[in-house]
Amino acid sequence: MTLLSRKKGEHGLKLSTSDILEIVRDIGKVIEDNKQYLTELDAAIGDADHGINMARGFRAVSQKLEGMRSEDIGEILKAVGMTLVSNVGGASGPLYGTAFIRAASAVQGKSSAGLDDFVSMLDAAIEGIKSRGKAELEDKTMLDALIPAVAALREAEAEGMSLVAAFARAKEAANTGMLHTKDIVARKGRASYLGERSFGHQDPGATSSYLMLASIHESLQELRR
Amino acid sequence: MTLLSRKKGEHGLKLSTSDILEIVRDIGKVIEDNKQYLTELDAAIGDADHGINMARGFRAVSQKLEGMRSEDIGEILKAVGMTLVSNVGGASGPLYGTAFIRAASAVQGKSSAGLDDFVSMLDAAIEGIKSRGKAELEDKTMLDALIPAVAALREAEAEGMSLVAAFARAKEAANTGMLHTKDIVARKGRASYLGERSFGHQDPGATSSYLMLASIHESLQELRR
Amino acid sequence: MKKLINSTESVVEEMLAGIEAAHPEVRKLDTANVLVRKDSPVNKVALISGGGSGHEPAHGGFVGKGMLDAAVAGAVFTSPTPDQIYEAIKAVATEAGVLLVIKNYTGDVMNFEMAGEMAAADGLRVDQIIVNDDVAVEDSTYTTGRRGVAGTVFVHKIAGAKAEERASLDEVKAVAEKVILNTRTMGMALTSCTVPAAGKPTFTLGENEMEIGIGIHGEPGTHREELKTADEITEHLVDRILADLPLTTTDEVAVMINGLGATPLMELYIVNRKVQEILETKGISVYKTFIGEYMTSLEMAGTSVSLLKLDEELKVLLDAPADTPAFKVF
Amino acid sequence: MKKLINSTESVVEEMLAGIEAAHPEVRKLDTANVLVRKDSPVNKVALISGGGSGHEPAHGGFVGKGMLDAAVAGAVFTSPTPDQIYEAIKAVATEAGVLLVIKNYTGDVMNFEMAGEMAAADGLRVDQIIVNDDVAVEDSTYTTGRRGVAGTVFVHKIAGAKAEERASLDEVKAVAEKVILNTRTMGMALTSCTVPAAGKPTFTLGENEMEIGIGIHGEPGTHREELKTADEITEHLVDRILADLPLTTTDEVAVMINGLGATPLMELYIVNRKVQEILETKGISVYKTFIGEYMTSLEMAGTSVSLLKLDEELKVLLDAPADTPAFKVF
Ligand SMILES: Nc1ncnc2c1ncn2[C@@H]1O[C@H](COP(=O)(O)OP(=O)(O)O)[C@@H](O)[C@H]1O
Ligand SMILES: Nc1ncnc2c1ncn2[C@@H]1O[C@H](COP(=O)(O)OP(=O)(O)O)[C@@H](O)[C@H]1O
Ligand SMILES: [Mg+2]
Ligand SMILES: [Mg+2]
Ligand SMILES: [Mg+2]
Ligand SMILES: [Mg+2]
Repeated sequence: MTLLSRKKGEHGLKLSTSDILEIVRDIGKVIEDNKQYLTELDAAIGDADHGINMARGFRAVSQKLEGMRSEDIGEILKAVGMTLVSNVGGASGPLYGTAFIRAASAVQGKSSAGLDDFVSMLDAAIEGIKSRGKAELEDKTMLDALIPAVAALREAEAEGMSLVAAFARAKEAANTGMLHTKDIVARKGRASYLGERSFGHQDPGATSSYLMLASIHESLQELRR
Repeated sequence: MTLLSRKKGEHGLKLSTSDILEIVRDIGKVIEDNKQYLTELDAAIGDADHGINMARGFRAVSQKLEGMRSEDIGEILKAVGMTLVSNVGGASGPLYGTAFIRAASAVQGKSSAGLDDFVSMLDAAIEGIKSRGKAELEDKTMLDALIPAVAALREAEAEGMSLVAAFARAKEAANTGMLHTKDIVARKGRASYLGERSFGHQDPGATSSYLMLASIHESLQELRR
Repeated sequence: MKKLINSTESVVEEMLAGIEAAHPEVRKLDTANVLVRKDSPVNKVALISGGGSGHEPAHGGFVGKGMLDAAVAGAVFTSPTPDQIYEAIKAVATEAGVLLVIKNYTGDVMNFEMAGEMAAADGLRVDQIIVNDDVAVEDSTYTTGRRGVAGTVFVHKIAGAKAEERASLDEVKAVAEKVILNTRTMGMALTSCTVPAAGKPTFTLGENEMEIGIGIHGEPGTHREELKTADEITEHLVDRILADLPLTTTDEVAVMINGLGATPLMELYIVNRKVQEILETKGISVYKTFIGEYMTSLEMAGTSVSLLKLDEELKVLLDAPADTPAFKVF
Repeated sequence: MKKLINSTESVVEEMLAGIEAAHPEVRKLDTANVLVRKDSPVNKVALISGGGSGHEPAHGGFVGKGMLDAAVAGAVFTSPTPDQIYEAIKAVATEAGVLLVIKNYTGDVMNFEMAGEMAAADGLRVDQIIVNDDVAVEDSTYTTGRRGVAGTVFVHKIAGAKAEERASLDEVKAVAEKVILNTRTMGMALTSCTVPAAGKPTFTLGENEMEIGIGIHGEPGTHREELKTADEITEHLVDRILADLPLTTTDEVAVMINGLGATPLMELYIVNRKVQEILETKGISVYKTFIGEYMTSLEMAGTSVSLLKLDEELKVLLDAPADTPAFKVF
């Protein structure tokens, strides 16, 4: 685990570029560990490749990051996004890729990031996903995990919570949103072809989004130690 | 059951054309009942169609016989053979077809047949099979049931046995020959492609030959009643 | 999982190497998983299609004279990435322009669009059309709409012939749109496919079950039901198509009976027999019939039926020469 | 058993009706399960092949210009009967004569020979050749010898081209014999096929087993072994072929990678990649490669590799035009 930069005390905690690198690498591990699980969720209402796609993408990301020497978090996230775009494919590739690229612009030139930055990054990511994929909340996509998560993050920020605590809330909200995808019918993506038959199944993309947020929370806990 | 013609007393028993028709029809039933069994034997060392082929052939035979009015056993058997040739296909079609056609020439013009005629018919049938298929005893074919059977029949004739008793012997000999096909390696027909791997399996054609002889024996017993 | 492969990771690359070795008329780009036509004329609209792999011969098998200039191969069932598609565009783009033929899947649409934007930024003239022939899916502007399936091959053939005539990009696009407007497909499956990297069948059907309205990725269809006879199944497929593409006795159609991967040709012909009988009963003329594997779903057993309503222009273009590994007309 | 059929009894007749409806260039005889070429020239040697059904596109798919004049379809995996073959001969026989192309199976040989005798009795000029390309089976005069499998399609193509040139019956037969002498095939299976009327798979293989040296009727091969990689399997198949057909660096071959029914084209291409690599390593040139389903075994998963050693005459004939439902060269 890398050093944690405590620039403004625990609650105004800021992460360094190396923390961000650590977080992204941890996401890659979580995705790899859940490759089979995500693929099985996709088999039920899609084409059985979501875990495979994401794992391929994050394997490329971690190769890419190995060679990267940068103090610019924006630059790092942009590299992550571009790598996802050109290695994942399918629907999730352009969407997660765009998400990271947009998140990057929110922290362009910065070498540290606090909770406020995370809110901006996630906001930008969600806007990117929406404009690429034309989906909304309740369409049974990754947005159903991400939108509640950033709302929770913003709330936590307003309440002056710490980054870790805020991500604990975001993770919870993402989890609820992810589980809620079982209760709705898909209107976007491959599952939408199923119509009513998509009901009762958890969306794989919402699940990978939840897993990423949960991984960030976990990494933050590690970093705090 | 049709009437039994007792021209020369029990042991010189002669069968009428209608007896022959009955015998052929009974063979058809036995083949139909054993369709699955013969096909399974063929699945093990061939192409899983022997029972299907034979059943198709004998269904055509019984249709053919329905419309036939003849007192000539030769004519009847020739019709059976021709029908088999043009409905069975595969290896067994030309072989059994030729067998019946050749058997027919042995009783050409006759309206009754005794044990001596059966010996001639079977002799002719075997010659026909041999000349069509170029196989010999111990090649793991139908001949391994038929050749011992006709030998037994001839022996029984020499001993002055009745037709029924003679066919009881022929059936036994065919059964032994059929079982013996398990202990040899195929040199002719589709099973020969297997080489050593055909060992241990009972030949489907030897089995259908045995079933026909057993059926004749059964019919003769019925006819005697 | 029983497959003739070396590793689940290498299937696409090794397949492309095998295609390149088999068909001298196509070449694989060094820089990407893209098959291009070797002798693409420089003054004609370039046609590019592609998508996830696992649908062979689609789309690489349709690269050649009279059809596609390039086909981009993604991972199995996964749309190719924008950079791969961008390489394809750069490799075959002409002054006359490029038309991207995209099957209607969120992933394909997004990745192809991103590549189109990249190429447009380079000053290349790129347009696109989206194929959505699958009547199993309800058409709605609130959802992703219909999937693109086997009918896509009609688009390749006819737009390809139009481009070969040196028609303009707009003309090629217009005829492609006409094909899309007049093509409908409906499919069914007897068994699932297995995505190599997933290692097990995407779904399982009982010994007496079939999946109706299946797509080409092992995604569930409209419903499951008890296995019926070929005639009953065919009737259902054709009914679904005709409910959406009403045809009258003056109409002429092209028929495609597409095998999904493991269906013996024997069964496809049995299906065709019934399709022709139904159409004949309704007085609809069949101009041409295509039977075989055009757009598969790995080793799935099942079939799709496509009908394309023809006019004089489409007939001429359908009959125009094509010389590709998987589709030859002369 | 999951099949798109109406009844196990009607598969062949319904398939033939479906073929006739799909391909205007072939016609089914009213009197028999025979597909004939519609425009057979009257002054050329007529080529007839056939055998049990279940091997589609063989043989009906090869009826047409440059290949067969007639194909006789028996019951599934069952040689057609002499009267059916006789009808085929009568339908296409010419003054130039008839050549029967028979795969080496006891049943096929006997039924075709009987038909040939019937036709000869009518005064028709009929000759025959027997194809036995399968190296899985040991060649021996004491047994039935080798089976005829996918390599038969090379005989159809090349003898068909020779006949199209108006060569004499002896010349057509001679070139067919040359092809047979120079063709070898070796196959393997991952799964069994199911004969419709039998209702269940002919054999069963474990999840990790394959059958090496399989024929095209679900008959057992040379042995069973643990599933290996595509490259290892291909190496074994090619080795077996080359052990029987020694080739040197000056030799040129045609390659056929034949799918047995349920094998995705993707996998056939992966096999092809390795075949080409092996041949290249040995310095053997590949003149032309054919990939796809040519001689199937119902829904069996598996493949066969065929090599045909070429000379100048064979190359020209292989390249000659052919226009049949399943084989087109132009
Ligand atoms: N239009 C969209 N907007 C947002 N997310 C989407 C959209 N379409 C699909 N997704 C997400 O993508 C996931 C599927 O990703 P993946 O399986 O990798 O791609 P594909 O569907 O092309 O196979 C879905 O579970 C869903 O969450
Ligand atoms: N040359 C031959 N001589 C005698 N009997 C033969 C010969 N070849 C095959 N047979 C018999 O035919 C049987 C197979 O018949 P069948 O399955 O109907 O035909 P096919 O082998 O063409 O599928 C074998 O079991 C064998 O007894
Ligand atoms: Mg997916
Ligand atoms: Mg058999
Ligand atoms: Mg996908
Ligand atoms: Mg057979």
